[in-house]
Amino acid sequence: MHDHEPDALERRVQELESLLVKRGYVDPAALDRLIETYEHEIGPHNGAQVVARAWTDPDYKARLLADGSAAIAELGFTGRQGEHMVVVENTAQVHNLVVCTLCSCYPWPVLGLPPVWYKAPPYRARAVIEPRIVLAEFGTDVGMDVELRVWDSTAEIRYLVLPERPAGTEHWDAAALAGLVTRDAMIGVARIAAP
Amino acid sequence: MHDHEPDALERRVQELESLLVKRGYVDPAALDRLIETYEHEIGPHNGAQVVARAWTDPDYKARLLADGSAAIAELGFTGRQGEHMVVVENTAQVHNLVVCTLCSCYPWPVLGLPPVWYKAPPYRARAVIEPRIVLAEFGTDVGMDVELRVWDSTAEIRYLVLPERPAGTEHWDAAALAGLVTRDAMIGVARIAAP
Amino acid sequence: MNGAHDLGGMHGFGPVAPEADEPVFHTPWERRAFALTLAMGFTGQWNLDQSRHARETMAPAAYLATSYYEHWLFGLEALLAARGLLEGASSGLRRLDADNVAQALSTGGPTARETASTPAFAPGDNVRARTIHPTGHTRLPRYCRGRVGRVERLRGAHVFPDSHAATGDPEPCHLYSVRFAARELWGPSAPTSDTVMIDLWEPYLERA
Amino acid sequence: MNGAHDLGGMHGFGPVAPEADEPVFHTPWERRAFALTLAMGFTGQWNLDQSRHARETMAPAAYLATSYYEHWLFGLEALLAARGLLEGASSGLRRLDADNVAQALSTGGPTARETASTPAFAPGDNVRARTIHPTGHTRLPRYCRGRVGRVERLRGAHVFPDSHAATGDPEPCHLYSVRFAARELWGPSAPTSDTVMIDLWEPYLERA
Repeated sequence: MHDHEPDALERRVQELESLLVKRGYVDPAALDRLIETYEHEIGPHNGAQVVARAWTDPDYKARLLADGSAAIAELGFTGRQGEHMVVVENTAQVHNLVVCTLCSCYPWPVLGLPPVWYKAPPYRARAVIEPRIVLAEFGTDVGMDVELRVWDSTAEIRYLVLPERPAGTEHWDAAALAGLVTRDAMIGVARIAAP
Repeated sequence: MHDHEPDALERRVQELESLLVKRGYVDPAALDRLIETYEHEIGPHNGAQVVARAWTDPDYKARLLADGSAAIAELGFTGRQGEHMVVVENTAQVHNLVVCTLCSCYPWPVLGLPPVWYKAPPYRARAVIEPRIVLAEFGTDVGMDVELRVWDSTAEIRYLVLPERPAGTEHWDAAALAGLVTRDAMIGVARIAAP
Repeated sequence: MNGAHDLGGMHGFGPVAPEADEPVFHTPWERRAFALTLAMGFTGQWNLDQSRHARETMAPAAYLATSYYEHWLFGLEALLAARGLLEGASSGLRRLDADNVAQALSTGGPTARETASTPAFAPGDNVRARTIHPTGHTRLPRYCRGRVGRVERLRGAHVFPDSHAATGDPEPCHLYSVRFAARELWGPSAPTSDTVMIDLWEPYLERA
Repeated sequence: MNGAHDLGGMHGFGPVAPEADEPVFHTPWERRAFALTLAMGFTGQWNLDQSRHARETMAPAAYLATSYYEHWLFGLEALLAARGLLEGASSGLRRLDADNVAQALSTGGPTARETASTPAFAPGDNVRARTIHPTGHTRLPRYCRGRVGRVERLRGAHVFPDSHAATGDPEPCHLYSVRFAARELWGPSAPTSDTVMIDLWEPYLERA
C-alpha cells in the first residue's frame, strides 16, 4: 500500500480514478476544475490583497481583526478551509506564528495549498517546542523582549498573520504593497523586508 | 544508511567487521565467543533454575526477593545486563509485567537475549497504556481484582518475574519444575499452566 | 489516538526544508489524488474528521516516511474500502459536477453550530487540558495534556471531532482559544516570553 | 530527546506478534552486528548511554521501519564515525580477546556508585516527574512527565544517563522506584487496579 516509486504512485492513482469514474462517483471534469482552482486561481496573492488593504485602510483593518471571516469575504475570499478565519497581527510586542501539529490545517482561500515544509514532520514537530530556532533557520530573528505566540490550528479556525508593514512604503498604494507580501510572512516564519 | 535488503545488510556488516578487524579493534575469535555465549549458553533456562529454586526453597526465595542480584549470583548468573537484578513475585493479588519502553532492556544473564516482539514498537508502546489488552492477546487473563503492575525498565535495574507455581506440582523437584518455567512467564506476559 | 501524526514537541526530524519556487503540485498523481479526495468528500460518505482519522491509521513508520498526498491517498483508499465503495457501484451518492466546483468550494463546510448549552468557561479562566488518551480520533495534542492554560476567547460551539469521527455525530461543543505559557508546556528551558495558543473543545478541559 | 524511541503510550502499532520457536538470531548479519557492538563497547571509546543515544538519533521513520539490530548497527556506525575510528587506526584502544569474553560478560558494568549526597526523597513521598523536554539523551519517558507518583523504594545512587551520554560524566544520582497509578498516567479510562513502576533519577523528580 505504501509504494514510494513515482511510477507506482502514478499507476495507483490512475487506477483509482478510473474505478471511481466508472462507478459514477466522480466527474473527471470536476477533478480538472478542482486542480485548476488551486493550481492557478487561489494562492497567497489573495492573502496579500487582504494584508495590503489592512495596511492602507484602518477601518478595514479593524474589521479584519474583529471578524476575520467577514472582512476577508468582503474581498471575495471564502469557503473551504477558510470558513472560520482569525487574523493575528504582528507588532513590535508580539510575533505570531502558525502551525498545525496534528495534520496540516492551512487557510486555503487566502494562502492556497500549503508548501511541503509546512506539512512535513520537522515544522509540525518543532514550531511549538523550539519556535525561535525554526524562525532563525528562516532568517527571522525575534527579540527576547517580543512575545512569540505560536498558534496551533487544532480546530477549524484558520489563522492568517497580518505582518508588520515595512518601513519605506508610506506612500505605496494597496496594489503595490500587495506585491511585497509573501506567503511566509502570512504564516509568520518571515517578516517583510523594507523594499 | 538504512538498507532493508538482507544481502545489503550482510555485506554492510561484513565490511564493517573486516575494517574493525584490520584496524585491530576487534578479535574475530572474541566475536565468535560472544555469539556462542548468547546463542547456546545463556538463555531462559537460567531464569527457570532461579524460579524452580525459589519455588522449592523458602529461604532462597526470601533471599531472592530481598536481593535479586546476590541470590541469582548464587546460581552463577551474573554480569552484563543483569548487574542490578530485582525479582518481583506474582501472587493472587499482584500480577507483574516487564517492559522497556525506551529501548529494550532485558535481564540477559537469566533470560538471554530478548525476543523480537519484546523489542518491537507494539509491545513497547502498549504494555504501559493497555497492558490488559496485551496480556489478553497472549491468552493471559488477569482479573480486575488483581493489581496489574507494569515495570518500565528505564534504568539499569533489570526485572525478573517470579511466576506463580502451578497447581499439581506439589511433589515435583526443582529440576522437573524448571522444565515448566517459560520465558514468557518470567517476563509476565503468561502464567505457567498446570502440567 | 496517540499516533505518529501527533508531532508537536517531537525531536529528531532535522531542519525545516523550504523549497525554492515550490510548485503547487510536484507530480501528476499529486494533482489527481488531491482532487479525488476533495471530490469524494462531496459524496457525503464520510466527514472531514473521519477522513483525518483515516489518514492517522496509517502505520507510524509509513506515515513518517511518506508525503502528505500519500497520506491523503492512503486515507481515501481506506475510507472507500471501509464503506464498501470499491466492490460495486453504490447509488445515491451526491456527485460533484464541474459546474458546481466553484460554488461548492466557496461555500465550504462551516463547523460552527448552534447549541443550547452555556459555555463552562469564560475568558480569563484557568483551565487544565485533561490527561486523557483517547484511542480514536482526537484533536487534543499530547503535548498540552495535563498542562494549565488560560481561556483567551470563546470561539462559539463547533462540531466535536472525537464524536464526529467515531459515529458521525457532530455533538457541538464550545470551543476555546487557550493560551499556554511555553514554560508550562516545556519546562524552565523555554523563554518566559513565549506562548502557544491552542483551540480546545470543552470536553478536553477542566477547571484549574 | 522526544524521539521515536520513546514509545510508551503510543497507539497505532498493531498487535504484538510473538514468533513461534524464535531463534536467538535470525540472520548471520544479526549475529555479527550484535557481537561487534559488544566488542567495540569494550574498547572504552563510548559508554552505554552514549550508545543508546546514538541509536536514538536515527531518523524517526527509519527507526520505526527497521529492526532492533539495524538500530544497533546504525548506532555503532554513528559512534565509529563520530570518534573518527573509521578513517585511520587509533592506538591504545582496549581490545576484548576471546579468552576474556566469559570474564568480561560475567563482570558486566554495574552502574551503582557511591555518593556523598543524601537522598532527597524517602519511600512514601509523593513526587512529580518534572515537565522537562531535554534535547539530548534522557531516560525520563514522556508519558510520565508532569504526573504524580509515590516513591516505593530507593535503588541507591546510579550513573545519571543524561550527563553520562552528553559528556561522559557519570554524575551519580539517587535512583527511585516510583509507583504511578495507571489513572494518573492515562486518565479515568484506566483500571483503578493498575499501576506502572518507573525507575527515575532524582533530577527527574520534584516534591508533589
